[in-house]
Amino acid sequence: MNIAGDWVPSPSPARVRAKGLSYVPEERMRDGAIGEFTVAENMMLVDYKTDPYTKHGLLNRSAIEQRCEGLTAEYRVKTPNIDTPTKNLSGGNIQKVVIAREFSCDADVLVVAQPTRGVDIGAAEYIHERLLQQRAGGAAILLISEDLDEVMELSDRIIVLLEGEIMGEISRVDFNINDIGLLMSGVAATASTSSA
Amino acid sequence: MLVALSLGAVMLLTLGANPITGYAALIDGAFGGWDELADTSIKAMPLLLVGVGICIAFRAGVINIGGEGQIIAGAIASTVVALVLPDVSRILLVPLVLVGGAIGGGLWGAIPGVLKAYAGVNEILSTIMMNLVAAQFLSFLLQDLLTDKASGAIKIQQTERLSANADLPLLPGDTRLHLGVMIAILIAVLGHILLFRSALGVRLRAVGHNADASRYAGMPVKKSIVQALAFSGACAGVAGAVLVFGSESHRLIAEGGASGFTQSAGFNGIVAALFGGLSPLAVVPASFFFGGMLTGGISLQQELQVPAALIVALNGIVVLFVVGSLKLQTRLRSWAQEAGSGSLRGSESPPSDHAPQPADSVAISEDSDG
Amino acid sequence: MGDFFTVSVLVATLASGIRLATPFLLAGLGETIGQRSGVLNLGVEGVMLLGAFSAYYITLETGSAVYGILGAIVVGLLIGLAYAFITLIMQAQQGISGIGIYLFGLGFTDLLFQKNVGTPKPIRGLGEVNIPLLSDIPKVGEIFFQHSLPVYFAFALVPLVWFMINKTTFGLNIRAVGETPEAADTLGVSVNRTRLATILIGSTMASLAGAALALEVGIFQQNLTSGQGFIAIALVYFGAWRSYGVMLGALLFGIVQATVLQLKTLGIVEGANSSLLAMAPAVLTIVVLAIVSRRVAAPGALTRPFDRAA
Amino acid sequence: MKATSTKVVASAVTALALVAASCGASDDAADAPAEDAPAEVAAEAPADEPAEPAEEVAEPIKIGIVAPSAENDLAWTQSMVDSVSRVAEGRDVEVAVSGGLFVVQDAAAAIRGYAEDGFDLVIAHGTQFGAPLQEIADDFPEVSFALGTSTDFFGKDNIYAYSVEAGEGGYVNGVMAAQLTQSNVIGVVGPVPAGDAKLYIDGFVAGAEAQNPDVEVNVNYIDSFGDVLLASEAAKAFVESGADVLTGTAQMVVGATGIAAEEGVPWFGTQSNQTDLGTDIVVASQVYHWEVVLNTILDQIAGGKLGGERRDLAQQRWPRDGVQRQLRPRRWY
Repeated sequence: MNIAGDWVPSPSPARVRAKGLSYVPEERMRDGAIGEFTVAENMMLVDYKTDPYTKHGLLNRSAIEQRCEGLTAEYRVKTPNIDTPTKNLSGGNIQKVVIAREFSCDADVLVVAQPTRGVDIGAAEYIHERLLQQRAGGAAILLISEDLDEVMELSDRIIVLLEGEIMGEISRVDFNINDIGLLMSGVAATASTSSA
Repeated sequence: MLVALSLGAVMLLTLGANPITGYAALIDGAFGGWDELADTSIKAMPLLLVGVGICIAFRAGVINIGGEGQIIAGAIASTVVALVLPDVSRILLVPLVLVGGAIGGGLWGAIPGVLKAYAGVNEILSTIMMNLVAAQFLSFLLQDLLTDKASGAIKIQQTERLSANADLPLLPGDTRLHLGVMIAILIAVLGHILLFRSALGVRLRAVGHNADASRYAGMPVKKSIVQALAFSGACAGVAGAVLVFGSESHRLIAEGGASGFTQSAGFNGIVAALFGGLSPLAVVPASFFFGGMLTGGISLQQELQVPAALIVALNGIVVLFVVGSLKLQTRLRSWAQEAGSGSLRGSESPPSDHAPQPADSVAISEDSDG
Repeated sequence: MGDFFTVSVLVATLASGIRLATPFLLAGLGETIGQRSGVLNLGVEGVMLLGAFSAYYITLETGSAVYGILGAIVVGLLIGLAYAFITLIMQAQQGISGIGIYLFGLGFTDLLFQKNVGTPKPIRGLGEVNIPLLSDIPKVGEIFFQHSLPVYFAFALVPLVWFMINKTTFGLNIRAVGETPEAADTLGVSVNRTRLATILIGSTMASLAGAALALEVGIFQQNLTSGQGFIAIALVYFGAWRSYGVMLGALLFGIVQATVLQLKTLGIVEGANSSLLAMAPAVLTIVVLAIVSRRVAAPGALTRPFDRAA
Repeated sequence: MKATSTKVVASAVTALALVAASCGASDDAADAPAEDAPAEVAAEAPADEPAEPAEEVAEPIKIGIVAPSAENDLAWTQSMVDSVSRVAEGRDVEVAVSGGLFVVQDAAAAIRGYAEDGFDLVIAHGTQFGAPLQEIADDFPEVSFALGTSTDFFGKDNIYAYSVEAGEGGYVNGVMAAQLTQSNVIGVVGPVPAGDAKLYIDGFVAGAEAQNPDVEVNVNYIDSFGDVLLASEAAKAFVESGADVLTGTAQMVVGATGIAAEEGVPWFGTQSNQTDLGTDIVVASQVYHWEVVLNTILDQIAGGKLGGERRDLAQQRWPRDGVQRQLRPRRWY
């Protein structure tokens, strides 16, 4: 696997993350967050052992609290406090916790799967906003979504996958819902496609 | 709990003993004076140590039924340390034997950990088997290699009196209470720090709750499993060392089988850990309670001729009632919460709804961390 | 001193191995059924003790081992009901409630024995039943067809359990409930009723395993089973939740135990070394599992309580 | 083969007890050995309850017994409990028993408990209790302790070591067993090769071989004092390998006697009277009559001597290698 120009042999989540990749998984409750953990703990799930949050192997509560309070406010996570078990939050807010965590690690590459599925409109718009901010910050973002509006609104390039095969790639200037639809149905589009 | 105790009262009645005097004898025998309190603490020690280890393992999603074997491994390792270095000064040898016990138990625990992480062997199975192996190994060692040469023709299954420099010093006050109690409590505190105040603890607990999410977050799941079982075993191993060097005989004795040596602390420690809600600090009072039951049971037997086996049965009933009512408690609590009260604090929250189901052992898929 | 590799010694060893395997097998098969439906019962040891004591005590009092066995069945069902109540209705953690059952069985049988029997009083067991014709086959007959009833019963159950799990609707329900209870539930299979049935079967079989043990030995004592129930649980994993696998494991443990005994009886292995030999089945189990574990998967919903509301 | 041996037994004996007499074996004990222990048949063994505290008489001697197995195990522990209750018939004593303390540390706590409660004599009835006793005894210089079986009182003034020449009765049993066997194969089930078990079994083997050099005595130490299942399987293995007489020692032999009863194989018991384990198979039991030793110890305690010597229970003295002197078993029927 090649991440931002670095070759990662036999990639594992740990190795890939070490190379500066962040990942918002599709199944947030199963793969993204730990229901029994508090909001704060989930926000720290990736960075928990880096300075200043851990010093000499021990957690630095004040630094963690400071960061998580900040993230909670910044990402408008609706939670009584940062020590609330995450599973008590609504789906949209859990997603915000995951996104707050992943977006705050200054990753070079972001893989974001179905970020707004099952999330209310307000939260979805907010998440889109943050995604664009990340792009502005210089991160390469791979957005995986079935929501065509979302994809077309946010992306620079769209690659259509069907049953594991790349059907085609379209650049923003050529975005056209019909072409995408055709690609999705397995018909190679005529307009400006090129296989990557 | 109350139901369990009243069941115990019924059992006392059917045995022809007055339940009130029975419980009075029990409580008096367990907590009735300094000597009794000391005995209770001594009984509670191995439970506490094993229990702290169980907290670590269960929180990491690993079911450690291998406490018995890990106690034995720790006892053997610490005994070997004392046999090899009998002349080291006391101030060094006591820590050395304890560390020896921790290493012995830790390695014994790490084996099922490695087997689970890298070969997918279910840890319930491997820890049970490791118990058998340890018990037989102890029996092997005490039949010849480590037996007391002084006992001559009557070969007793025990080592020689181990170096007096390794005796756990008695605490001030005129009781049998020795340093082991302080060590056990210290380890409970360390266990608490490990689980709730350290980066490693975050990882272990994360893996215990949700191995998939932890892996996606970049955590090494396999390593965590091995570490959890190693730490768990190390705690039990210290219990083994304390049982040898804190005992009145100051030797490793296997007369009457391995369970005679471990006093079944490997199993009872699980019970204590659950009572403490898998929270090391709460295991301190829990193990003290069970230690009291055990010492009180002996005085019950002496004074009322009620077999101490009653206490074991009673412990079983208490466990059943407590685990049986956990769900009920959680529901009641969540109703109470919905009724308006605030939310729970994080890691210190009552563990019944926060602790991982110990039986939800971590499943490892092929493509986990490397 | 004698030679181990004589026909008669080998025959005796195998026969004894089969006998020793019986309690493992009975309890292990019961646990297999339970685990296939997603229920782990770590209390097998306790149930075995309760079964052993009830069989022993009733036989002692009535003079009939048949009543003893019936008593053990009733006790097994009762404990099963209690366990089902705790784990299915109260949704207690299975691993731990099993430990509770174990401690209860350990203490309670000891208590009852001390109070009601006290001194060791032997009972007459079931005696051997020679299968006509087959038992007359030289060697083979002696190994396989001169045992007490529980032995035949246990081994006959192996194909029956296999058939039940794999070829009957009930077995299908068990597997469905054990893999994905939610899906089974939506298909109209009552998860808890299925699990109740498997718990009752498993508990009764564990109780029978204890009864077989007590009747074989003809005596009861504190902790008669000395860890056999835990080994039986381990054998379920060893056998990869298949009845034939469990039988293989039970035979492994039984025959190794019998071999160690024979070697000591004949004075071939003495003292300390026999302890090393006695480790063999445990070590072997671990090694075998380390090699094959990757290829078998546990029932998906093992130890997961089912709560439709959740 | 089985059938014939059953008949032999039935006609031979049902129960009889080998009675041990005492012999002061300590170097300084000059007292005459109480040689004439009564050859009583220890059939009546009213040991179900420890002796009632004696009626209010001046200062009964308080005896506490700490033992590894149940008080009525028909073996090791019962031998002491029975003996003490026989002592209680002739003396003013108050007895308390803590049985089932196979965990050495619990036993240590019980020993200490009795000492603290003002008992005059605490009997630690188990070799393995020696280790903690050595250290406890120093804390209670005014209490007398007895430890058995042990040949060592650790140089302490307040520990009596008592042991039993179990080999002597074993020898007699062995001689009888060798006369009974027709297959010339005898099986012995032992716990661990230590203590009185080893003495008994060594004596048994010596006796059997002295009686009939062709007899093959196979011994299986099953490594456990408690595992009746192993004991039972060991007995079965013996029967299957041709043994037609069995013996064994320690509390787990009840597993073996069950097999003996089932197969109709004669059994030789030791420690306590084991007739109850099978009236039609138990040929003879060597019974430890500890009261002989106990009475001496109690006399000495009354005289102010709290310990510091070794007392052995023996049948008769004969050279310790045991083989020289033939016993005629007929005397014991």
